[in-house]
Amino acid sequence: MLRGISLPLCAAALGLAVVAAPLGGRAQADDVTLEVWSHEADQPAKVAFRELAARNVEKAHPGVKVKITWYEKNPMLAALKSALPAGKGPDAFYLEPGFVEYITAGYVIPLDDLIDWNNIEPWARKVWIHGGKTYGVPQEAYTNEIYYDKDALKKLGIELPASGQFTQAQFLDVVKKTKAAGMTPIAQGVGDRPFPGAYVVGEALLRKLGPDDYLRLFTGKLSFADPRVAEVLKWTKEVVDAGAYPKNFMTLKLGESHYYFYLKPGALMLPMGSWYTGRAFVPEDKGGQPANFPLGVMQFPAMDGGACNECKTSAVGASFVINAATKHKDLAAAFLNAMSTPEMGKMWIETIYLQTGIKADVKNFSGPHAAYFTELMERQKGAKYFIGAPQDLTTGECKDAFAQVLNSGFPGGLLSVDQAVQMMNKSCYKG
Amino acid sequence: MAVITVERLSKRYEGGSAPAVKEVSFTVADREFMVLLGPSGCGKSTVLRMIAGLEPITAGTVSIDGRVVNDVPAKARDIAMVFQSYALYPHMSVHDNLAFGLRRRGVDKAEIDRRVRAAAAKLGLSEFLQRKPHALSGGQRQRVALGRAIVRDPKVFLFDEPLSNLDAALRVSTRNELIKQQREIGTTSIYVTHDQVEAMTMGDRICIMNLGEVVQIGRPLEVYRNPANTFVARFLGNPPMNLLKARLEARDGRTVATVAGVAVELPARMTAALASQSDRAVIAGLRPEDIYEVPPSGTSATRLPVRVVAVEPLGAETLLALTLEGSGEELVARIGRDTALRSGDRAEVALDGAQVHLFDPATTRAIV
Amino acid sequence: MQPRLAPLRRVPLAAFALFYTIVSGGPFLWVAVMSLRTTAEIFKNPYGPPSPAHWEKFTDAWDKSNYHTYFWNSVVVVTIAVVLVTVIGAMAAHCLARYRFRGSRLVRFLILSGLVLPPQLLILALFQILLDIHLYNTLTGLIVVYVATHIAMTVYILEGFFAQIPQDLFDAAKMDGYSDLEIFWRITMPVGAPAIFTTVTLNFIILWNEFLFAVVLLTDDDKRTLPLGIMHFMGSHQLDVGMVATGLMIAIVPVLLIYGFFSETMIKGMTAGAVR
Amino acid sequence: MSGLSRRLRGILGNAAATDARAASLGLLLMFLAPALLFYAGFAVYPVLRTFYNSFHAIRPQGVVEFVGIGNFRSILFADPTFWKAVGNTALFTVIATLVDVFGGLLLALCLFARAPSAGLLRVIWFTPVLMSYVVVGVIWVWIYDYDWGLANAILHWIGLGAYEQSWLGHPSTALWSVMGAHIWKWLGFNMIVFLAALYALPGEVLGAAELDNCGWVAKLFYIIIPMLRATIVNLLVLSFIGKMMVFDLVWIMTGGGPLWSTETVSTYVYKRAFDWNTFDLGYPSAIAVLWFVIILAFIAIMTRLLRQRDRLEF
Repeated sequence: MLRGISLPLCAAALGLAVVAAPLGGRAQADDVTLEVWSHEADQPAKVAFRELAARNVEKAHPGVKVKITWYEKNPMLAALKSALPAGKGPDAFYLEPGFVEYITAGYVIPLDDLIDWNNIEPWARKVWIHGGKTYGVPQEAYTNEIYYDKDALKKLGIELPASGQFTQAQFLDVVKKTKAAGMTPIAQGVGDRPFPGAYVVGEALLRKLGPDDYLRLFTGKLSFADPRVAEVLKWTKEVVDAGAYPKNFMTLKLGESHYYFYLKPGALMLPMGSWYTGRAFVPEDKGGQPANFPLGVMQFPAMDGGACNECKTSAVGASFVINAATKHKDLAAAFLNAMSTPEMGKMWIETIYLQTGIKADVKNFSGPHAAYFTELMERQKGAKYFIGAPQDLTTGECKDAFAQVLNSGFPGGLLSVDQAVQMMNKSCYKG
Repeated sequence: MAVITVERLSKRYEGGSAPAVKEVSFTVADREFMVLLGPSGCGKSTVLRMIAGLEPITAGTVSIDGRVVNDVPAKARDIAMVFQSYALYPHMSVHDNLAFGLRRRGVDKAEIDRRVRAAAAKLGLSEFLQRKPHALSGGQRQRVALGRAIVRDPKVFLFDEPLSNLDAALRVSTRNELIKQQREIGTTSIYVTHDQVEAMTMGDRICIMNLGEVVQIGRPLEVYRNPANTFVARFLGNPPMNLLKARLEARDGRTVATVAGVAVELPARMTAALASQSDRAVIAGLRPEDIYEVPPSGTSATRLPVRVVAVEPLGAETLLALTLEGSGEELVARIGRDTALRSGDRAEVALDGAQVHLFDPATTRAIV
Repeated sequence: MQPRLAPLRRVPLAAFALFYTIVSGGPFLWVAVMSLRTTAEIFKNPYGPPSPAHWEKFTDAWDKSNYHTYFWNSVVVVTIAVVLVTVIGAMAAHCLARYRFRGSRLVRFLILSGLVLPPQLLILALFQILLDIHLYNTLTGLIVVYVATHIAMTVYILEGFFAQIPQDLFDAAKMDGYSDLEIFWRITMPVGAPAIFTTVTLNFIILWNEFLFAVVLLTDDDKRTLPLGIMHFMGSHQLDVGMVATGLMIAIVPVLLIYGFFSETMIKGMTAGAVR
Repeated sequence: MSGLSRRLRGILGNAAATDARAASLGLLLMFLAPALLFYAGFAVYPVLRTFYNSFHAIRPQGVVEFVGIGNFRSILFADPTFWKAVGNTALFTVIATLVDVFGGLLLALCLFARAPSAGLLRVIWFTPVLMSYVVVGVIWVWIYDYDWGLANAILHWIGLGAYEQSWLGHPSTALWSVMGAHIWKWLGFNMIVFLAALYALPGEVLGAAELDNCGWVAKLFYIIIPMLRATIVNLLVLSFIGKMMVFDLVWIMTGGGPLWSTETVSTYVYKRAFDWNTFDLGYPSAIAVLWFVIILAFIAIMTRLLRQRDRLEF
């Protein structure tokens, strides 16, 4: 009889064992593990930066282990979206200011009393203030720039004005000349991101409209049918029709567009946030930019009759927040603080070559990319910043329309100006 | 050593209008070989399965050695069964097939092996012990199925048409083999078949069933000679018994049967019993072999005028399809191989009144 | 009787056969070659031969690119799920094929209706349910979902086969003293082995390749199954084409190996649901 | 109740104890319970919950709000993306199903007509069926790659360089390109099924047709296809269902872009559920429910229509 019963028993036992195993695996008595999820797994300098902060926390708090799980952005967001509603997820995690829904949903907690805000630039903190409370610790700051190949520009016989900024007509001319020389003018692709395709048109709109109307445009208060918007779109359309973007614009991924720009097949320009270097400055055999690449930085072109041609987008990128469901609030705050000391700010700039929201006093740049960073700082002189990017300003249907129309369909040459205006207005304009 | 008694055994399937088995009763004596014979659907297999414990019993009892076993599960009745499809375990070797029933019963390992080898030797399977059933011929499989029953050394053997999947030649030899084995072992056996030859040759007794009921039980020749009704009369024998319309008439103070206008003399034992029943319709049964072209000497032959419809020479004998001149009824005769009759001939055939069977047209039962 | 063609017409037939062989096999061959070349080599000439052949890419992918984790996760999930769904499905199929009982038609209908349930209808709710019972983002949760969603097909195939096993065999077993459970374990399972094997191969292939449930129900890198692992590499910033190709081969090779040995069974398994 | 009591009598009483095909409730449960538990818990319950979800808006922190048919009304009357997805899915389903089934028949006939080394070809042609959507998707993304993909390379080699393009990057080609990859994966499947059906055809009939002086084409249209009707119908329905739910390959190859040109109902459901940052599962559930109902209706209509004709024919 025993033999007969053993089968279903086995099956049941197996099933139970399977069900039970993951539940029982994680028990620890005294040791506390702080779970952190972070994007930017493929940027070694940032990995080193955050891991160092983690080790520092561990040193200061014996018995504590800080475990950072490194993700790609989309999988991480997917994981967060499912874990947080269940009251699960990491104690602290990477987030960008655009993801307001995490705040409105109450998934992250106010940090006003937990963080040493003296270490943080006020303009960066402001991005994370909603309803009088601060929800995130800004870490990365960036500006939108056009990177370009200095040698190639020279070869075309074109000189960049001292201001670093072409006029809109000059820019169109540069595009045409580059194309005529058989080179792709602008390396850009929207295969895996909802924003790079809109760099040119977005920055142009900002300069033409000025910060206030620009904000109104992307918050549904200004129509895309506004004549100034139409003018910008018309100019952009000319740039697009001149063959500015690669043929595989639609499917080219962000990383591939970098590679496209500096290596194969090569392009004159790459409009990108200044976080570009986070990935470009890795060793060449890891896919990074060649050591001798003549990297230059230029401003987005000035618009005719632009309300604010000295304007540029600055945004806070990588930031960290604390899960409302955490059981280790103070430890998580300690980790966030450990990443925000002036020393860490200095390390950020010196190893990542990127702006930061951490107050850092860096006067003398050294290292292999010092020249680049000096040039980047040069381009910030006299600039008037608009904080926030369209993909962060828009929500829901309008966000989807932005990604599909201004980011991809329009620069991809699939839509006329009228169509773009109509589609954007339908999804965004509430006036 | 066992006696099986079946008493008023009935089976009614859920949703079925008529019972599949109606109050069947019989007793199988110790060491007896009982054959359940009947056309398909007559309920004989159901009776067998109820005895085996594979089918719930609606009413009545099955007893083994006087003990009612209705509530005893199949495995505890100490019965072995040989199935029509043999039901060999296809994933086990011959050896394991034979050994399995014993292992289940906790028989000692050495003893199992001894018994398996003995049975295999007896059935000529020794060299196939390691083969799987699919690598055996039909006859070999049949023997394995038999062997599986034998090794168990049960109180009772049940056979459910075990030969019907074999071809004709093999069937005859296997039949003989089976009889030999059963006689040697002497286990009480019940054997279900629809084949009258098997029934006649194998059974100590035959139990004939029709429409869920027992029609007649008796020794084979007894049943053959004295069929209890027209069903048995036609079911046993090949070609079947000829059934002709007849009348009983009183003639010269004796009762005769007139068939197609011809008076047939009946034997004395009959006339005595029928004395009071003259002038009524009956059915006269006449086996084909009791019709002669030339009557054997020393018998009182009656002659019937007939027309020959067809002649079927079978070699050893010849079958004649005939129509009676008087009534147009058809009948079949089995005569010697040297007949000169041809299709279309008119002739007279002879019959012996002593061989005539009489049945009641209303009840189909035998008269006398 | 098989149709024969005149020799003249055989030429276009052979040409077409060759053409489709290239179409169906070519892409695979291309990836196989790429799996032995570095990304740099591939970008230099996407269609070059694998010389030198970088076999070390497989060990690299295995060790450094986490493919061993993905591979073993797939092995664990698929093996346990296939074993469970086979045993559980076989028990149900045996019961439906063997016993007469009130409501058996209802039970059969209920289970077999799972054949037409689209995964899209389940996935959102499964996500919520696994969160509720804390099986979200666990291999256990994925296994449970795999078992539940593949029972219908398993029962469907097995019941059809089990029903053909002659009743005599079960009667014989009963007289030999088998209990009902033993009859299942000792008769139905071994005798039904061909059908079991068919469902095992079918379920193995389907689950080894499964993407939708996995992508929704798993998030951690160290819990990814192979298809998710490959997608992860496709999504990463610096697209390492050579390494992805190696990963593809790691995912394909087990299937191809089994296919090489059991191509007939696998073909039968994959088409089992369609041939009625 | 009477059923239960009868069943209980069955367990306790002697009647059932000896019936080879009867079983006690306990025994039945032992055999069926595991399957039913798994099935009920992780297939039936999710379906019910999806239906429940579809009538609710699910907000962050577990707030569930009843909205009646609000979701359905929005989907049907105020969601152009949904209708775009429906159009794409319908096109995909019809074209890919037809090509799959009749292409598969063509391949099967090819082997049936004794193409050289048919046995080997059969195995090779079936191989794509075994590959996962991820593998197929990645391979075909590369084939369609603008810079180094096989598609453009071949065009270039045969002198049609002018037609080189970003296959997955343009709305006019993206859906067709994905369809091509999908068909590539499934052709072999249909072929195998047809081949089995072809070999099961009674040889006498084909022989008789030959005696009736039927050419190959005539034989195909007058004998083979009519006799394969049941198989064709089966495969059409099967393929149809599969394509109505197409997700994996589209998601892997294009994610629904560019400009919603490859958005299918399934990818839209996924997007609304997990990519839209709304945390609302109610609306996408409503789409899934709506689509399921439509699929069921189509299956019912298809089988009804095709069965009707059967009755007329025989």
